[in-house]
Amino acid sequence: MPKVTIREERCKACGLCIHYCPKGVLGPSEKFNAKGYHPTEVKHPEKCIGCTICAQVCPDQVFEVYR
Amino acid sequence: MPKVTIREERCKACGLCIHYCPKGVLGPSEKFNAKGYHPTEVKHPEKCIGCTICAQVCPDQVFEVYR
Amino acid sequence: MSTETMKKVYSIPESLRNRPHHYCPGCGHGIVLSIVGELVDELGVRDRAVGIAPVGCSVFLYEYYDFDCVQAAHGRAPAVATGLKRANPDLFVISYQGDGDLAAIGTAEIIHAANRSENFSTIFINNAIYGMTGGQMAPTTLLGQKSQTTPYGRNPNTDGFPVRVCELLNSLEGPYYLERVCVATPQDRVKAKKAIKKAFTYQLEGKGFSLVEVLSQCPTNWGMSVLDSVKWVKEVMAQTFPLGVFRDKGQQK
Amino acid sequence: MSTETMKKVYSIPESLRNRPHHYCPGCGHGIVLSIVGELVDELGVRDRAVGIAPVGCSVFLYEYYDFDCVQAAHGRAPAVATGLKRANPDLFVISYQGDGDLAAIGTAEIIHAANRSENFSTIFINNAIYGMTGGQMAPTTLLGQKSQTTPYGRNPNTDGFPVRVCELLNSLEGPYYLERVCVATPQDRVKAKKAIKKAFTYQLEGKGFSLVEVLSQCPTNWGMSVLDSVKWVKEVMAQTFPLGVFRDKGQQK
Amino acid sequence: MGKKILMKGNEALGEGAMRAGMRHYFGYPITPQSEVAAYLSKHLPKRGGVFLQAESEISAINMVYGAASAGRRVMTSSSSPGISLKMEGLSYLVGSELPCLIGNVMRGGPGLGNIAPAQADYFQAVKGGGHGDYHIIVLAPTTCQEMFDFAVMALNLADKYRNPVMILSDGALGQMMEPVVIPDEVPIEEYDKSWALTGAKDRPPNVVNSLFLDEKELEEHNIKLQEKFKRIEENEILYSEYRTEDAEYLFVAFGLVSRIVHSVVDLARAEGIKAGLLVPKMLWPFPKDRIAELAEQCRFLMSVEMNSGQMVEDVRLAVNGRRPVYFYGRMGGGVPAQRRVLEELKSHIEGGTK
Amino acid sequence: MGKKILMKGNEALGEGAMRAGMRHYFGYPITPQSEVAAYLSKHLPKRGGVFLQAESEISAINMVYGAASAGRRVMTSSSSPGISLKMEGLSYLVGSELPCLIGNVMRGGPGLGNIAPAQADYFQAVKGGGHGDYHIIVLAPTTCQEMFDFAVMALNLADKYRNPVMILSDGALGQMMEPVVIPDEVPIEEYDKSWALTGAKDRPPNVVNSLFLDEKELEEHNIKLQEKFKRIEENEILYSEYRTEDAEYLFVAFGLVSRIVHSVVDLARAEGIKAGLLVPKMLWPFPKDRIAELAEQCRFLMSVEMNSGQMVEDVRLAVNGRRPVYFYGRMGGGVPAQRRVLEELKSHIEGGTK
Amino acid sequence: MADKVGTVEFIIAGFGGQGVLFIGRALAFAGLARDVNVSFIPSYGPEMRGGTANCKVVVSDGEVGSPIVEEPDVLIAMNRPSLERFVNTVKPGGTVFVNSSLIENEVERGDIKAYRVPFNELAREAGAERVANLAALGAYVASQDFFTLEDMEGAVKEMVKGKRVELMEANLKALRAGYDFVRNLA
Amino acid sequence: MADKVGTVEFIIAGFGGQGVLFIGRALAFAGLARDVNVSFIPSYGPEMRGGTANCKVVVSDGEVGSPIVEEPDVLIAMNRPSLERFVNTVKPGGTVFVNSSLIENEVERGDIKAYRVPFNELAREAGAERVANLAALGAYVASQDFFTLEDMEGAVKEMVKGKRVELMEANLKALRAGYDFVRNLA
Ligand SMILES: Cc1ncc(C[n+]2csc(CCOP(=O)(O)OP(=O)(O)O)c2C)c(N)n1
Ligand SMILES: Cc1ncc(C[n+]2csc(CCOP(=O)(O)OP(=O)(O)O)c2C)c(N)n1
Ligand code: SF4
Ligand code: SF4
Ligand code: SF4
Ligand code: SF4
Ligand code: SF4
Ligand code: SF4
Ligand SMILES: [Mg+2]
Ligand SMILES: [Mg+2]
Repeated sequence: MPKVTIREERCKACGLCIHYCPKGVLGPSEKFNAKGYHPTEVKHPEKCIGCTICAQVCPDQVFEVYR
Repeated sequence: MPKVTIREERCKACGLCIHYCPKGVLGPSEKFNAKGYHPTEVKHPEKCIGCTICAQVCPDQVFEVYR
Repeated sequence: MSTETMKKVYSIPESLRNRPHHYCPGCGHGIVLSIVGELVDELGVRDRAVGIAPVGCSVFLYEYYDFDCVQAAHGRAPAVATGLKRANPDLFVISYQGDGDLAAIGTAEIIHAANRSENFSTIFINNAIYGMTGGQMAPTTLLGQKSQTTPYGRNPNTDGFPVRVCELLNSLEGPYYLERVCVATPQDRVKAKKAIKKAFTYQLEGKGFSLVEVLSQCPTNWGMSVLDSVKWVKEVMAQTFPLGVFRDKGQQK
Repeated sequence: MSTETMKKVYSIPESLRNRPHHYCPGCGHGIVLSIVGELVDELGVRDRAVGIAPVGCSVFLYEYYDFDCVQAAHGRAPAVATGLKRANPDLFVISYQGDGDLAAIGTAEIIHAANRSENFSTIFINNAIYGMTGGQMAPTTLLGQKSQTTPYGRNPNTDGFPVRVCELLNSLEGPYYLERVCVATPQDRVKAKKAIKKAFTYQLEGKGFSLVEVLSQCPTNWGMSVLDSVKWVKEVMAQTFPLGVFRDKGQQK
Repeated sequence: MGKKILMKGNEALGEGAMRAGMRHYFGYPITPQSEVAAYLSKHLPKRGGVFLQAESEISAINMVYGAASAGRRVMTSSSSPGISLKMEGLSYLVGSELPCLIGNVMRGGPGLGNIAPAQADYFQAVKGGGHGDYHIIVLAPTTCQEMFDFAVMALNLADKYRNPVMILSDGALGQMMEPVVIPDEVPIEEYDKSWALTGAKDRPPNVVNSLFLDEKELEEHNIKLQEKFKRIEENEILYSEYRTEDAEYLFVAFGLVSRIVHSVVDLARAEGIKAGLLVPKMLWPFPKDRIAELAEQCRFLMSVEMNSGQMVEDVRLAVNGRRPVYFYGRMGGGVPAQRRVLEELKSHIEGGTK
Repeated sequence: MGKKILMKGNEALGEGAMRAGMRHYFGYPITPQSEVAAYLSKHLPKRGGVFLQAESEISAINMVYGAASAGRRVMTSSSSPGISLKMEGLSYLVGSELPCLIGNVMRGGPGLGNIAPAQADYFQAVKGGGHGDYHIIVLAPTTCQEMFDFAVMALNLADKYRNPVMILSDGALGQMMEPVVIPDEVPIEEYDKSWALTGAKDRPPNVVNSLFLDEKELEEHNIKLQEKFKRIEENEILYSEYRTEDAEYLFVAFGLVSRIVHSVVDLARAEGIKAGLLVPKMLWPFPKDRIAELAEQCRFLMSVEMNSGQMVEDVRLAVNGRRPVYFYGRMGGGVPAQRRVLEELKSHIEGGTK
Repeated sequence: MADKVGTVEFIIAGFGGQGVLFIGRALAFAGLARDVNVSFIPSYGPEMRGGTANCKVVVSDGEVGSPIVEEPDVLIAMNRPSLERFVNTVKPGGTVFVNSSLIENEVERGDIKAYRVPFNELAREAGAERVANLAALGAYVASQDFFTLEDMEGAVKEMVKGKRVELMEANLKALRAGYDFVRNLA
Repeated sequence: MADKVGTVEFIIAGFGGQGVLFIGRALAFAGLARDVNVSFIPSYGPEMRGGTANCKVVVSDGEVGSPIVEEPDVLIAMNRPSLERFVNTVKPGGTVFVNSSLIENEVERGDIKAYRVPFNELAREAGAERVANLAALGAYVASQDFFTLEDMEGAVKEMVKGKRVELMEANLKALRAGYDFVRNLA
């Protein structure tokens, strides 16, 4: 099953990945990261198709994608 | 009768006036001017038609043309 | 299934250092950074690459690229690139400039490097603003756009017109390849990467000067949300700066 | 018939001082000097004219014009003109630049003044060489042309291509009027004067930026006789720099 | 009377210049002086003036050259690297005797450095960073109020002497906010501007120029300039003193640092050390006579600067060997800490006045 | 042995640099240094080098920055106004510790000035015309032979210290012809260049940079630079002396002027006046210790320069009040005449050493 | 309410977006209104963008000497790095305000007074997390007797005039919430 | 032919096109060939173009001190302004060569030796008016006994090598014509 991992300390909560993920896999977390942002988290891992779109639009190199 | 006068001390003997005068009025003088050039002189005053071409092509504002 | 047995299909490029950068949330610079890293990996040129960091929001590029780098004075990246490449033609030189850097203070340098068709690649980030200094008018600021130094909106009568860099350079004989792209959507990002790859490849083939202009969102200084900013790139900015290939000598043949 | 009773149909313009200048024999600068003087007379603007002398063979313009003048740093005439005109829009500002001045060191200044459509007139003397400094390559030097710094002829691979200024500026929105002329023959001289008159008139009408490029012989540094040099302008130079109107917003309407 | 408002130093600089009749600003963005431009882009148009963001610092200084030629009160501002780019233009301005105001809000160097406050452009400002023999008047404010007041003074002095005047401040002074009293009336001095380019109507043409190809002419021109510089040196000295009457140890410090040293003097006095402070508020001309005078009464002098030791050379030249002159400085944006300066003072007292 | 040929100073500069391994020249035309470029445009391509006429002085110095980053021996040259335009770039070069050679063939200033020889860019070269705390090594040749020799030395020193080196000459030295001995072998010193940008193959990436946003880092960087400058000051002093053994009056002069004063010393000695001459051949670091030493034996010192009095400040700082230090100078391209200098000397002797 | 303020030196520090400069400017404005001398100096960075920010404020009856505060009387630390960086510079006898919403650490010095206040929570309750800075300002006001709550309300009103008036209410609410929180500690 | 030259200082001056720098360089080349010390310094101007030009040459057995000749031993004046400008700087006992083709004035100083030679006419006879400078050089050579005519011919051949060889013959003819003219005066 395709899968993404998130290096949450790099995330700046810009929302681009959430917006462009074709499957609605991602969403903002409640907690703060060390930079003071609410980082993206994987809300629906089962939906991920490993398309790498999140990784591509992420300006902060947060994602690793596995297929 | 049309006529040109030459301020010979300004002339640098470039030859443009002589070349472009449609009537062959002008030619180089034998003598030196203060700058060390052989200035243009009026060789055939009778041929001048006062067209001002000499004055226009002269880079050194040497001519006055009368008609 | 554990990640070990899976194929990693995306991770941070090896040509980038694994450390966070200082770009604002959603900034286009960050996306282009990934693209450059991916391509240096793909083309296998990391060990002869030299990155040029300009003065602007991308001033710290040398901390993000994991290859040799030089920091250039404001606007002078094309001159520094020229010096590097002339000194050692084996180097793979990636020049990177913002719109204030390239189209204002560095106008002469980019025009003459392009005119000499110096054999390096320029990535030109057009975000219609001076990002790093806090949002002053750039040569590329749109008409009517407010900025710190056009508080009443850019007025062509006093502030001039947005400078279209691809069009300007296209009037010269020197450039080999000129294209304008953006990174507003995943599709745009694919095109942008293709364009930059072409520029890099031409350099490796010794073809001469290439420039890829990237319309790039600056949510911070545009005073917009990130999502509004990418929309604005596509819907507003691209009106003034049409996307497309302006010159590709490689295709003419 | 004595000259007293005759009509003087040509004499040195009143807007020029009656003193010899230092241009070389046959130099195009001298012819353009007459044209400017004649036009300032004809348009009656001597008492609000400000001439800008650039660095180059025309550096002493302030000694030839009989009106207010300022000497500008190399390449910066457009900036000085901008300052003058913004400070006092009633002034009639004649900027004058050589090709090294305008198209090399002053590239950024002319492009941005044109892009802001600053309301002054630029006369641009293209003689394909650095005249004053003794004949180095100019941005406009032709391919293959020898100069002090291209002893083996200008080579596009190392020295770039001749920069076509009218074409370059024509890629901007700002300029109101751009034309290229020459002063090689009496007929060309008539056209050149007409073009410069148009530029001046547009300034008086507040239309914005105009530039007239004059292909101008430099017999000294071309190492030619004066007559060969005017022939070369027409037969060789005009191949690379075609004469004509590139932009005339006044005619578009 | 006027009103008292809270302003950034950079804003006070812009406001002061406008109050003194400056209506033409040409500049290029750079931190930490951006607020000058931001402020003026907002306010100049309202007062019928021109704000123009130039394509570069070089272009800006040459626009200043043009507007000054036209006889207008004009200014530009920048910070260290941007000021370096203006060196050719500055030399031209002096050579052509054009008045104008240049603000340098100094930052850390060399090169790109950083944007922290620094004083490392002292030599550039005072000894002449451009080519040729020249001087500009250099004012060194210490408060936001002085940013305002000195802008007014600068424009007056510039016109008086037909010479550029620089306000040499730093990132901290530019960025900090303090109350500034804006007087209802600002003393604008009027000087002859018949040399300006206004069109040769009913007068012979005017020429603004720094080219004198003939060596004799250029030498005469230089002699004329040097005479002017001498006149300025005679007329225009500006400094303040603090607890110097009986000072045995004299600090010399300018700009922001002078405020730190001011506090150090109090700390020292509290410990019974008779310290005093001279603050040059004009760096060129330099208050050398007064420093020489005070040197007589002191055991030693100490220059405190945010650089590697620049003004200290002028202090040494003034003291001319009469007394030891020590130096303490921080570089790269570091600000001298009060306790550290005090220690430094004490170490020299203990070390004896070698 | 080498061969002896008649060369212009400017050509000797170019030839010397080529012999020392300089293969990359970037410059922009300006009188009176044009022959450097003319010469190199002809000869560099023959030796496999790159001659590039840049679009401006600014571009040229930044091309130098690029080529120096790549680890090459590289140079640029210009004259006064053109050098002013390089001030930002120069500060960057020092900040990034890049070696290179910069030739300034000085002309009359300020502004456009003229093209006659002058020495009015001394302060700019020696005190730092650019922003920030920095120094460059400044060599001052006096003959065409030294134009050649110092070019070699400059490129060696630049690599040794990773610092720009300037050859400060003037229009007369650049334009004059003298026999120059070109040795068959030129002493090229090799220094570590592992810092250069050659591609990060089998090593961690190299970075050439002058940005240190953090104040502490920039201060550390500056301290490192200052330590280097100190090392240079300790190791690299260069001067010559003429009839100083028993001199009661010490002239100090550099460059072309030193040759005039050399003749003055003979004139003075012929009249029984014990004059001597010290010629700094390196202006930074300055031979201050030797001058201080000689000051002890002299009644006074006199600096002769083609400017309004610049090096004299360094002489005064060296002498530190021990003896009077007088100045005689010409400006704007005027060259001091021997008789005039002698008169000046005598006037001070007669006036007493006030 | 006291008539004299003496000399009080502040350092206010936090993340880039936490509005620490606003706190500093508000103090300066309030001081100006009360006719004492003030200075405000931001640590300015190219980082418009996250990162950290701080500012230094001096309020004094006399002339302000150095505006560069080395040893503050009052530290307001909006996040953990700020607390760690500055806590040891506080003058003995000084005061620290710690944003307990984001900072778990305790203040270990015994010679200064520490207030732990959950600024983010207070702000959220007041209507918007981003006005946590106002809660901090309110907390400070409650701890001394020169500036009154009205002084600060006046300064805040002056400063947000025109722009972002929509936030005004949340601002004032948070200010008061911070004030009340500290008053209730006493 | 003498072995030693002592120290001889020259000023050579004329119009821009008269080739005065050529004379100076020829002297320097000849000096180098004879293994004495030389310096040559042109007055360089932006005027490639008419105007006046001059150069200064020092030839010496010893080191050349100042290359800037203030008081020449020898003045070669190719036109009138040059004579007027420099004649009074010539050292007592010095020599002046006056181009009598273009200069009507007499040299009024009694303490220097003056040769009036029609350089332009001599050159015209030699084949080209523009080689008048060579006639002047020849005239100088005839007036002293260090440099020989062969020295100068060697220098001239060296200098015009390659370019303008077509002028070589006229050059050498004019050199000899100037030389003969002065020798015949004696
Ligand atoms: C000579 C000089 N002038 C000005 C600056 C200040 N400065 C730093 S970045 C910048 C502009 C950046 O804008 P841009 O090039 O558009 O890049 P962005 O930050 O938008 O990516 C300026 C003007 C400088 N560092 N040096
Ligand atoms: C900053 C600076 N750089 C270089 C020069 C030297 N310089 C004087 S004129 C000139 C070029 C002139 O060429 P161009 O502009 O083509 O004018 P032309 O003489 O051909 O009419 C140069 C490079 C200078 N004076 N200032
Ligand atoms: S890989 Fe594709 S589907 Fe999976 S999270 Fe990323 S964008 Fe969504
Ligand atoms: S795109 Fe990257 S930085 Fe932006 S929210 Fe997603 S993970 Fe975070
Ligand atoms: S006016 Fe015409 S005809 Fe007469 S001389 Fe001039 S060109 Fe010839
Ligand atoms: S055109 Fe003028 S300068 Fe040329 S030869 Fe004729 S008169 Fe003389
Ligand atoms: S200011 Fe703009 S361009 Fe700069 S990092 Fe932030 S979003 Fe990007
Ligand atoms: S050098 Fe050329 S451009 Fe200059 S005056 Fe002579 S002919 Fe004219
Ligand atoms: Mg930008
Ligand atoms: Mg030209």
